[in-house]
Amino acid sequence: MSISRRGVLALPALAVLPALSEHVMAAETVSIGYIEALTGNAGAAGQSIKQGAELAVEIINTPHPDLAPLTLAKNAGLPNLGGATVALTWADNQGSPAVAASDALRLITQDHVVAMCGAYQSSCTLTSSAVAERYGIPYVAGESVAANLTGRGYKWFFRTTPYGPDFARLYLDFLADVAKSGRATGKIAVVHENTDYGTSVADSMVSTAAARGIKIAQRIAYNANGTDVSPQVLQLKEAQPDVVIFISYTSDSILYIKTFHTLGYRPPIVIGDDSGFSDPSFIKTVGPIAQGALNRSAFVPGKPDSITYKINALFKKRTGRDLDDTTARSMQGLFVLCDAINRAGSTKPEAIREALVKTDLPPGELMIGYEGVKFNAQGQNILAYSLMIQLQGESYVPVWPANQASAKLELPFKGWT
Amino acid sequence: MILLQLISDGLQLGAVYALFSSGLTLIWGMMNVMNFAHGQFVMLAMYVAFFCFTLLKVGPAFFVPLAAIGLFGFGVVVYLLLVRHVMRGPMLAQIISTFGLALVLQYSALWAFSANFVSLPTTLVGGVYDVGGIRLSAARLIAGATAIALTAGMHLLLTRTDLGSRMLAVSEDRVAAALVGIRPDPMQALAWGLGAAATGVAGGLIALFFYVSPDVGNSFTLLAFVTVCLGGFGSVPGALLAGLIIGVVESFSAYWLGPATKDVVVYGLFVALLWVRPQGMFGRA
Amino acid sequence: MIPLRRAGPVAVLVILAIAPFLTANPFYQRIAALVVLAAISASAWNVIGGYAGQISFGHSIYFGIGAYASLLLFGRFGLPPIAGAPLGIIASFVVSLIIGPPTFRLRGHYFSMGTFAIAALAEILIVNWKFAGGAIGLMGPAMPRSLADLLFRNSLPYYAIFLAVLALLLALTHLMQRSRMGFYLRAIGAGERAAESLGVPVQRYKLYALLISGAFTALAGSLYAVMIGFVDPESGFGILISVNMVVIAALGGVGTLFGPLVGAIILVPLQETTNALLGGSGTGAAYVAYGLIIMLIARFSPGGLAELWPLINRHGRRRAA
Amino acid sequence: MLLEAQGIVKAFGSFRAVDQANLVVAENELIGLIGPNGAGKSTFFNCLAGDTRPTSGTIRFRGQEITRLSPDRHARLGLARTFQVPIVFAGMTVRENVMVGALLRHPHRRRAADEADELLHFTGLAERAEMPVTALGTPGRKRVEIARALATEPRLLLLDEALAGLTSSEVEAAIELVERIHARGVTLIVVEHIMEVIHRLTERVLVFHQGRVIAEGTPAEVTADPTVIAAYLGRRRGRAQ
Repeated sequence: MSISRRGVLALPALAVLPALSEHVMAAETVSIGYIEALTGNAGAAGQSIKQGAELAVEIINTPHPDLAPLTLAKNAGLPNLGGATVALTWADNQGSPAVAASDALRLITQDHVVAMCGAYQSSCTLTSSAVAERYGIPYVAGESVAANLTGRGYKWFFRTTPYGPDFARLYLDFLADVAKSGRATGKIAVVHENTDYGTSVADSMVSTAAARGIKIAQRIAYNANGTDVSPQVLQLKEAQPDVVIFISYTSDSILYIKTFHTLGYRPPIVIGDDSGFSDPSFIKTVGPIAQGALNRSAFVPGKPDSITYKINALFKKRTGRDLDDTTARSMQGLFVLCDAINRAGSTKPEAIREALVKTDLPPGELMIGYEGVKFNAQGQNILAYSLMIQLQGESYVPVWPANQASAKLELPFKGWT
Repeated sequence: MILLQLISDGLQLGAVYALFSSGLTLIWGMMNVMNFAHGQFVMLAMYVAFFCFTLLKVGPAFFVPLAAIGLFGFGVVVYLLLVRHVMRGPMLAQIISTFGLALVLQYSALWAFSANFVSLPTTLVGGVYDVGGIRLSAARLIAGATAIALTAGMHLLLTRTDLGSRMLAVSEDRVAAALVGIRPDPMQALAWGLGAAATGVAGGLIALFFYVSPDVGNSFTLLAFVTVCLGGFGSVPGALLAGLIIGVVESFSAYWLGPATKDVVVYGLFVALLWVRPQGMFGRA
Repeated sequence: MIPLRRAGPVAVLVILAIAPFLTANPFYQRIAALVVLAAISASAWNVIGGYAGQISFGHSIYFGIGAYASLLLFGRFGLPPIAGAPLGIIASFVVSLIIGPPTFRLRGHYFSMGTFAIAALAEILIVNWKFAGGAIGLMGPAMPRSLADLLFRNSLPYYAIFLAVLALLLALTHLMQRSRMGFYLRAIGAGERAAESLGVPVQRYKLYALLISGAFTALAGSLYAVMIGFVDPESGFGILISVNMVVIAALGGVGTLFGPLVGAIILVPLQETTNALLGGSGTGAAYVAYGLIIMLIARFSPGGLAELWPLINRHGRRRAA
Repeated sequence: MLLEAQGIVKAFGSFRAVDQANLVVAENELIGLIGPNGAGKSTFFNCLAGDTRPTSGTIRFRGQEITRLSPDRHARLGLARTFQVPIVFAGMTVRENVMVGALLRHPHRRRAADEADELLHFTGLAERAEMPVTALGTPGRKRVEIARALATEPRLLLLDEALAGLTSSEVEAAIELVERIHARGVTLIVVEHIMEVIHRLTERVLVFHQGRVIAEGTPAEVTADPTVIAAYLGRRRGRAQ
């Protein structure tokens, strides 16, 4: 079970490239590669994920009996590997699929990681997991949601997060429930950025709705990171939809809310599909004028003595802000991977893969609101789940479904006062 | 009603483009240097505004001039340390050196300020006016008015003052200018300084209604290049008009054709205009 | 007998041919393959951008066409991606014939901006073209079905293929440089009006240059798609693709035979190393280091690195004489 | 007739830079075009070279209409030119500059190099053949332009102020060069400011003023013409000499 062979790696054929090291390896270390968007458009999200993952590693490597039911929290390190500690090696995908593939190769062949996590943008996850597949290294995607990631027939790819169709179902269930209270929800507008994330989630939304006999009234695609969104807002204002669903990155989410404010338009129900709406910067910059905005999240801090609450507190101590959904989903992915390595009792990729296939975690052992973790043949977690949260004051609170809600759903969208 | 609102939004947006491009016109048009780091200059000015507000609790009346002064100094330094040396080389040397500068600035900002988006409170300037059903944002109005004032000021400087004619003389022909006793280096340093100062004003004002992040410049940069080119290099009023046209065109095409295709119209129009007038609207042939 | 002035380039080619085989490290081998790939597209750009002096910012359009041709043929008809290369080259000819004549009327920065705008249009069209995968892009084969899929775990086969293409391109460029066309292109780059007055059919020669340049850029795009197995509008048609070609060529030295290769040998490992060493910190230090280095090179050697290497430079001059 | 230009008009908007200019050139002539700055002689010259298309009028060269042909077609037909401000091909040597011209008739590099060498010798640049062209000063560059133009083997050569900005000894050498070119059997049209040069070189002169040809004849005739003196020479002599 030799874990690090970094010492023998120094084959200085191209002396320009010294060996790369983020951590000095201890005797017993399990090396996991983590590819994230640390710079570029999604840099803020990637940085947050990095902070979250480092917290997760701390929880795994040091005893946290207070978080007891959570996988691997109680003891120091991975018990089945004699208390071996987990070490992460980070790589920046720079938002480029080609760079992500290079990263994966480097992590596998230089850093000899035994498994990988990543890689935020679905395009980057796609190319980096293809490299992992060729090398036979398990890959757990904790946050990428494009539908085409699963279904490639890969053996080594697993996704813990819910994806497009799950979200679409969530929104439609939620809206159907809201409709029971007499509020109109039939006219739905979907506004999405037009790269892979926005397009694939919007496609899922349209097809899932169609399957239920609901027609999406308005679908507006726009270029991400634009300079102005007034025309889109005017289109909405003209059409007067009952519900507006935004599938947007941070910068555009901020602009939409600012433009609502400028143009004095308040759609009755505003739903943000995570991502931009979940970025801590979103609340900081436009929170006061986005009151009542709905969002999906699989993570809610909950009551003060819950695991989630404590994890959130730990995160807040490190970073000064609340744990957001994307970061939490990514952390959960890492926990699932480490749990599998522990159950495998080995760092052999094949053993880890087999353990991942057999994964069956109950909700109690998770740090996130999934109904469990269990992979289907494509490697998709079939128990992934989210709930609806709403921006009330300075933070999001769970409002639906009722059994998990900690605050009352407030409609219509208030925006600003 | 919608029509008027679209025009008004388009003009406000166009004024922002013109504002954003004003410094670029000066530097690009007068010195024939394609400054790829222009967007990063604006980003720096936006951070100046943000930090002035959060740390010193001062408003735009203070931070806009400060950003202009700061950027002026920065522009001069960049000229002296970098641009002066690459200007004499081929056009490509300017391109790659300012491209390198852009990377350094953007990612130094990332390191210093983190990737998080920040913004000034929406209440800082005025709020929103409702004029006969047309919604106007005070911050954008100020930005628009300043863009026009800045354009007029620069135009007057270049065409009506001795300093301006010296700067133009250097831009036309360094050697000839030197022969008649104008020292080219201080003039060009000054042009860079002024270009950067205009950028500083722009950044300070745009920060009033736009988020601030290390890569915020990139959203505007490509359009700024198109704006300057469409107006004709070196034509300050040309850039203003081009900015307004692009703003209105974007606004209308985004509304009628959909936001994802608005750039098709803008770039298509640009290509078509170059086809008809290969030197831009106001460019010297 | 090999004259001394030929020794340099020959040595470069010999070193290139064997370099990656000296290391068993897959990551270094991959970098070597990426170096050659970047050298192909930068050298292709060099034909129109360097020799003919037409600074195109629209070459991503060719790169994207090549990459999409490969993966479309795979995605729609199940052909091996490399089969798309000839299709990409044919499409590049069509594009050159369409965009060449109108843009060639533009001079200097206007040409650069015009080509940039056309490439930006192409990217938007691809984003909205469902058949070509739209915003989501196209995937290559997940697993190799046969050798023809050219899907290897190891980068050495890619390296060998890329090197063969590069050698072909450089040989063609070398021939061109010695011929009337080479003289005419350099004359066009240095002074279009004067070239015209000497009987150079300027527009026609620019078009020839664009046809060659575009075809090899498209080929580079196809090879990229074969190796990476994925392309989306951004990684195929994005403005950065063009900028990278320009920066690599300019850094090595435009209008010289080996300049773009030198640029790629320096820049690609630099990008990869800075990202490997500093990227994980997530502070953007990788870009700062990268930006500083290219800034310094431009500052102290504005004509590109080739001008620091008299052997290559003199070689280029004498050759042409 | 080698060249016939009839009723040439070039208008920019309502401004007529050239207004109804006519010119007939026979084989082996050496003709001067003079006139104050902005008189239209350069525009007329550019019309002849194909750089500018006249608004109306026709130009025939060796019996063929060339009014709307591109500059490179002009060169191929045997009509070459130089520029007022020399445009040399930076990045090339002196010889390579001349080779660009020679390649028009001799597509093979070696042949073109031989031709270039002959012309470098003829123009007195032989010793500087290997130098980068940018190392040359203005007089040298003007010679490179002449050598380059001659390399296209023209029947008619248009020289645009080939002597402007030269010192008096350089002018002397340049006049001698022009005479030798003429002796090779090349017909020449020269635009010139310096009357002395016109007097020494040319047999026939056209005087431009405000876009029109106001006088035509031998140098002695036109300098005696009162309209010419009024329009141009009086003013110019007073200032420039």
